[in-house]
Amino acid sequence: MMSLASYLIISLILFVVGIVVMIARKNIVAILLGIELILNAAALNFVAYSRYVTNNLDGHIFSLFIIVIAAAEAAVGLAIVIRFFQIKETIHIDEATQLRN
Amino acid sequence: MEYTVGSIAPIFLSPVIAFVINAFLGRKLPRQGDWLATLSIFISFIYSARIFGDFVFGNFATDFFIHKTFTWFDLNHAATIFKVDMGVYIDNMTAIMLLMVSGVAFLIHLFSTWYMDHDEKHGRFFVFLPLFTSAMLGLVLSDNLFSLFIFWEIMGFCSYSLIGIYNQKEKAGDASLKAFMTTRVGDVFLLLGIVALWMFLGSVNYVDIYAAIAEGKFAGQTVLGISFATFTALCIFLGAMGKSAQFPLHVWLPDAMMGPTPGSALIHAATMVTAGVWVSLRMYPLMVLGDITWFIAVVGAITAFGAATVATVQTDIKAVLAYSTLSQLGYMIMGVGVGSYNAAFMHLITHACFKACLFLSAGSIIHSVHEQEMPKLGGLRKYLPYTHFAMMACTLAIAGIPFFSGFVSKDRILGDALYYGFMSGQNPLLAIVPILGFAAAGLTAFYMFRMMFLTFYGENRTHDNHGHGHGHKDAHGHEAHGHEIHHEHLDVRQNVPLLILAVFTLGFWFCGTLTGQSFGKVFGAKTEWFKVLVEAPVVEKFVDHKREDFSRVDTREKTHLEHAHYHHQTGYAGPNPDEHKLHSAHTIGAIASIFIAFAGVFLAFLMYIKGSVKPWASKFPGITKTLENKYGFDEFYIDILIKKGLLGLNRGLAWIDMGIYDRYVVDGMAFVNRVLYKSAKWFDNVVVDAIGVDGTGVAVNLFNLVLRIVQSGKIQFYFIMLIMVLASYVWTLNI
Amino acid sequence: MFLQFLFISSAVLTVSCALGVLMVKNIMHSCVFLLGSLMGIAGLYATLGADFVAITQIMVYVGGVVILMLFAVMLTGGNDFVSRAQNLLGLPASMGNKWTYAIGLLVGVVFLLTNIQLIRGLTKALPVKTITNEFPSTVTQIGHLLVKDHVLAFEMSSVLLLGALVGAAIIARPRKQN
Amino acid sequence: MNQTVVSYLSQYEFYDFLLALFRNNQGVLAFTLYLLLALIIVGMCATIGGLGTYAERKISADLQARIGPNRVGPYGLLQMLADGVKMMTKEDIMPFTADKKLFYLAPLLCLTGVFATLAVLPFSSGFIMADLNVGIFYLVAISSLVGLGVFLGGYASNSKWSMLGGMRGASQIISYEIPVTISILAIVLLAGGMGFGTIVGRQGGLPHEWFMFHNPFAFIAFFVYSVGALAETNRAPFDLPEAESELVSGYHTEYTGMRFGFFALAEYIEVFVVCGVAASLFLGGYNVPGIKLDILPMQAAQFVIFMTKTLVLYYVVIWIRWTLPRLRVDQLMSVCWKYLTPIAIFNLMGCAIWMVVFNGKSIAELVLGSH
Amino acid sequence: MIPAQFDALMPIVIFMGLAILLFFGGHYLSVVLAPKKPSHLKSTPYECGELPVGSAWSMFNVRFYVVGLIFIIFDVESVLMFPVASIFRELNDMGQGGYALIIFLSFISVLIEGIAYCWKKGDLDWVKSFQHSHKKENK
Repeated sequence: MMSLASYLIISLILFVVGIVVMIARKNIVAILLGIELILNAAALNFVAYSRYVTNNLDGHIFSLFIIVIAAAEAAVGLAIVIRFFQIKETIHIDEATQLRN
Repeated sequence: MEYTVGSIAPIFLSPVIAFVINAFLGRKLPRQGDWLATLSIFISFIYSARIFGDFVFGNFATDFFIHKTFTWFDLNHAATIFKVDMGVYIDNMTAIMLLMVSGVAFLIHLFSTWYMDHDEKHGRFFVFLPLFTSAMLGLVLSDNLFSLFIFWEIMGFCSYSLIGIYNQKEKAGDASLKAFMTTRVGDVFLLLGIVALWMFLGSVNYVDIYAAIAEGKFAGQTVLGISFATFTALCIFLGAMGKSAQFPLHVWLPDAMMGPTPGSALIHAATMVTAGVWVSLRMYPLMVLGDITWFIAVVGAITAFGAATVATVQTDIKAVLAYSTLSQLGYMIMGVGVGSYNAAFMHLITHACFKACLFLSAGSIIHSVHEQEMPKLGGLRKYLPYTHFAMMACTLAIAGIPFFSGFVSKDRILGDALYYGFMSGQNPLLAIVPILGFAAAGLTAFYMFRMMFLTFYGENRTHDNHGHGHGHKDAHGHEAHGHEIHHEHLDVRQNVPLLILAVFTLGFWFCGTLTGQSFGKVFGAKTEWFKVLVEAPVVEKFVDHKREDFSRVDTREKTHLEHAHYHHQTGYAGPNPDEHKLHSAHTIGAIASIFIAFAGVFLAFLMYIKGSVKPWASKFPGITKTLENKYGFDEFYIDILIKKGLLGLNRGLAWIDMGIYDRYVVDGMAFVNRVLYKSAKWFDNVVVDAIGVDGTGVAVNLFNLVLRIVQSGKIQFYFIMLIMVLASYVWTLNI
Repeated sequence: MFLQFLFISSAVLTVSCALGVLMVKNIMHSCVFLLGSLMGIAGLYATLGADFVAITQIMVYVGGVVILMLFAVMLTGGNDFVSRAQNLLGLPASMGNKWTYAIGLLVGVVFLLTNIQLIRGLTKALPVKTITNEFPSTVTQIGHLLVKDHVLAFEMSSVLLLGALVGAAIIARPRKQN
Repeated sequence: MNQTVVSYLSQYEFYDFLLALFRNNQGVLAFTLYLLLALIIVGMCATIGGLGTYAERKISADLQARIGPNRVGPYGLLQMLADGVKMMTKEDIMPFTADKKLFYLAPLLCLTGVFATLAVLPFSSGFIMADLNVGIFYLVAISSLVGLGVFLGGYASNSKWSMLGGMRGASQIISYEIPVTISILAIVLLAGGMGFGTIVGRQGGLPHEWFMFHNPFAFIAFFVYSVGALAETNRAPFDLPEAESELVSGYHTEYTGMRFGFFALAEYIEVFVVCGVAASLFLGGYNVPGIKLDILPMQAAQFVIFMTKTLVLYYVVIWIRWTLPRLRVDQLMSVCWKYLTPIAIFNLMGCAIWMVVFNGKSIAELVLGSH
Repeated sequence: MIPAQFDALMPIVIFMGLAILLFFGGHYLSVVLAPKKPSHLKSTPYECGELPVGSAWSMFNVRFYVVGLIFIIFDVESVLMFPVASIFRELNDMGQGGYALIIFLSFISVLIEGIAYCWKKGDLDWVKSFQHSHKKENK
């Protein structure tokens, strides 16, 4: 039961759910949640491959850096959301159609 | 004499460290850290001298070399597809060059501490100067074209900064921009050549390129319809042309006078401009293989002659020197082209010494008199005796007077050129190369002595605001009022660098025998050290080359690659040179060049000291005008290339955009839209109404729904599109 | 046995919480569901023997990212802000509506099928490796990899984080009210 | 290699006997043993938590020259039981504006976060439920659930006091996690491993073998850790989130009865855990001074040593609470970011340099000569 | 007889399970034992006796976010430092201490740069407006 395929399926489900969250939600923070899910699905794939396919830990390192980058992404993304809210007083994604102001 | 990282790295690293410290802490150091920069160059000099000593006086075989590498980065574990090695490659030529660069740079630094004293840009100047020097040293040390290119670009940036150091002056800014942009043209080609070599060989190490040439890997390879070797050689030489300011990319160098004079000395004498010659020499086997030596020779000859003609009418002392630099660089390139490998490199070294000295002397004059227009100078011999002495020695050298260094090297190039043009059975049109070369030699003697006579002899005109343009004797009775000119005293920082450099203008340093043979032969001797040590790379010996790890002590046999016999080798492409003809060519060339040089000096003497011959400017106003306009290259570039060409292209594109695209495509779309709109209206009126109100409502709603979602221009929509494109990609390609 | 229990419970937690993120209408609850999902992924890492990555997941996400997201939600007015924008049907559409969900599901299904296609191709090509139930410690190996093979990425990540810190601080810094 | 308490017990013969009893079913036996020991630890910690409230009152009374609880049982010892009964029988009130699901969830998060840390606490060399390779790192990571619980508790109540307390609590806990983590990093660097077995095993029983006195930087790191840990557990003088003079009762203003009890329990157990970690990392942990034997009775001695150190620290925590005044909120933040964090970072650098320069030897080893 | 290595994770799960059990058990006890007399006034949020005005879920100051931001960056950096720190002694024993030290210190120095930047820019000041005006008065 615990095989590469099961991990891949779980990560695939996560990925698809992340995509649906990104598309269905209109709240920017919720879209960031979807991005986190997608990133985690990718990281899970790396670790699963690292155990089941390759013989080294490069997959672990990669998922470690994915986590690092996800944290940086969340920090900057949320900062942008907050700034956006201060300007527009909403965090509706459809308001974010202009590149300035 | 074992080389590890510790004995090589300080050459390059100590100026870098000085740069870093000066860049960040320079303002807080006493004297803004100029002593630190000077000291760092001195350290480089010490280490370079050690290497030089080992190579010249040591027990190395004459073709011994050190090649140490380390892996810079390796992005591929298994297949070494993207692996970049860095390393050092030291042979005799590198050793000589290192000593020259670090020595001259040290003297220039020392001089600069005097020259830039109390200057507002003092600190900044001493930030860039060591970086510049370190880049040149790194360029000389590097063993591959890639790291060479890196240092090449660092130098480009530094020269940009040094030329434009007085950034409040608009002209300085323009000049720096010009230097940067013009050299960029060449750099693009150099990078292109490097990338082409990389793609072809998988490495840009000198030794790998040599080995590839020896193994005949280039045979039969073509790119864009021309031979691959020709293509890469041409690209690399175009890069060298940009850096060494060869025709037609020479326009930046005269304008580079805007910077402080010691900076000019460093750029024009020791470092930057010689980088192009250096890479030509390093890639000489490739040039030969690519059969572009005739092109190199012609470019060099044209530059040498053209710059010399322009120099005869310049009035700015630094401009004269700048054009003379151009001319001498032309000689070097010409030397490379005519197969005079040894002499071209020798001219590089000798020129570095006397041109640095000339520039420093000019700096000394300018700093003492605060004037650089020659018509406003004159009679400075009494006030600046040391400067006069140094400058006269250098002028003698550059003019090609016997027993001076310039004669030794230039004569040899001219002799080879003579052979190349007339006797080697080449295309007869190439006879233009020696003709232009000899003409330029005469002009060199003329304009250099013109400069000397106008500056140091005759009446002192420094107080006279109305310079008379040409240096004949003006109104009598003007005793020198040079009360603002102080007699120079022997100052360690002002004069001693000049005098040290002046010592090295003597010819016997370069054509003597430092390797133990007889001391007497001054020229023509075949065993002189320079000829023994410097020779064109023999590519065959690099076929099974082994490199060493950077940190490992050099444990190879010191004499493992010994040539049984040295013969005078010109190494140009074609059949073996006829020794007899060559010798006679050299003899003729030596006699001719001595004669021409003295003729030039004599003419200058007649014009500017005796005054018996009026300067010919009034006689040939058209030619003078052309020369004063520098053949109109600047105007050509600005008016034709940039204004007409580039802006014209812009206008054409704009016309296409507005005239065709806007008119037909956009308006056409509007028209189509109108038609659609009308048809939709018709459809609405006729069909939809006929079908019924409810149906219309539903249909329009649905249509709107789809359309609005698709046309929202929202982030999520793009995301959906991304996913869809990905999916379609996967499905269509059926991965 | 225990491992399989852990795997199943983690997988169920992961998937159900991910679906929770998708389903609930409250952004705060979404965040908490995301927390559950991330904890489940940490459990999955643990079943894969990636102890360090698992703990890193907990440390960074639970301790950092989720709290940051909750902060951001609070800073943007909590859950019950009213969007000025209206969706197609004239309703406030902060957390999506059935149309967006329909589109999302459509895209999701397309992506799912695409990926199944991809995975099917990949799994055939992959070498089969025998799996032992041994779980050697990964920490020292990761340390060696970070210091030796991936040292550039290690150092660069610090620079990346510095950049993120500076950039985000500049963006989020309260502006002076004049 | 992760050592566990079961793998420790399996050296002894009675383990085989137990295994036979469980029909050689390793997993079930391990599960049972773990469950039993976990129940023991939880019971012990709950008792200590309960006794903590009692001790706090008694000590505070002592410090303030009062008598303190003395009605229920001898010396009021049964006061904690009375408190517990009272909590259970209090009415469970939830504000109607509250976010009900999160209101339920918040204490659970706190409780889970704290309980999960108990799994790696080294009571003795054998009696450590799971000596993970990533022990201390795991502990730091999982205890961040507490901060989340505090924040969600404050949020879910939908009361102004709670909200402020929750925000303050979360930002305080995450802020102070940085100096604490970096101080721990210094110890990890000295020990050469993250597992508690490694860290404690590298120290000795006598004070000069402790990491606290390993080098000057570690000495400072101990104090940085102590201050940060106090703040992380919301203890005085860093009890801003529940400052009764400002915020009524902070994030648990709206919590009553059993749910409040869980918050309180989690807090007291967390204080215990933090003290235990400090004892293990800096004060030699369970090492018995001067004796190194590997027999079963030794475990009891080690346990006693560990508990002694931990409880002394626990006493100090209570003592500090009644001695120092509470900080202002801006002082709180500047203490963390402007003092503790830079100090901790420089300590870490100092420790790294010390490691390289003195080849990992402690001061005592340098002075007394290497053993 | 040593059980499978992986059972080291079992205690963690057990402790978490115990926490959940205790939680629900406690709730159950409270449901059984506690009185249940709800009233509207009782379940209003406590505001010192006043009737609550508005929701507590209002916007908060950005400084909370800035603190969280700095925290998460430092958190991630310390995560990356943990494995390096734990093999530091090993590397030192292998004679690569200098190398490890350079790697480690250069990593930390970037960390210091981050905190220095935030300090300089005043992101670490909790009460900014007060301090800024204070400085201006001093000038």
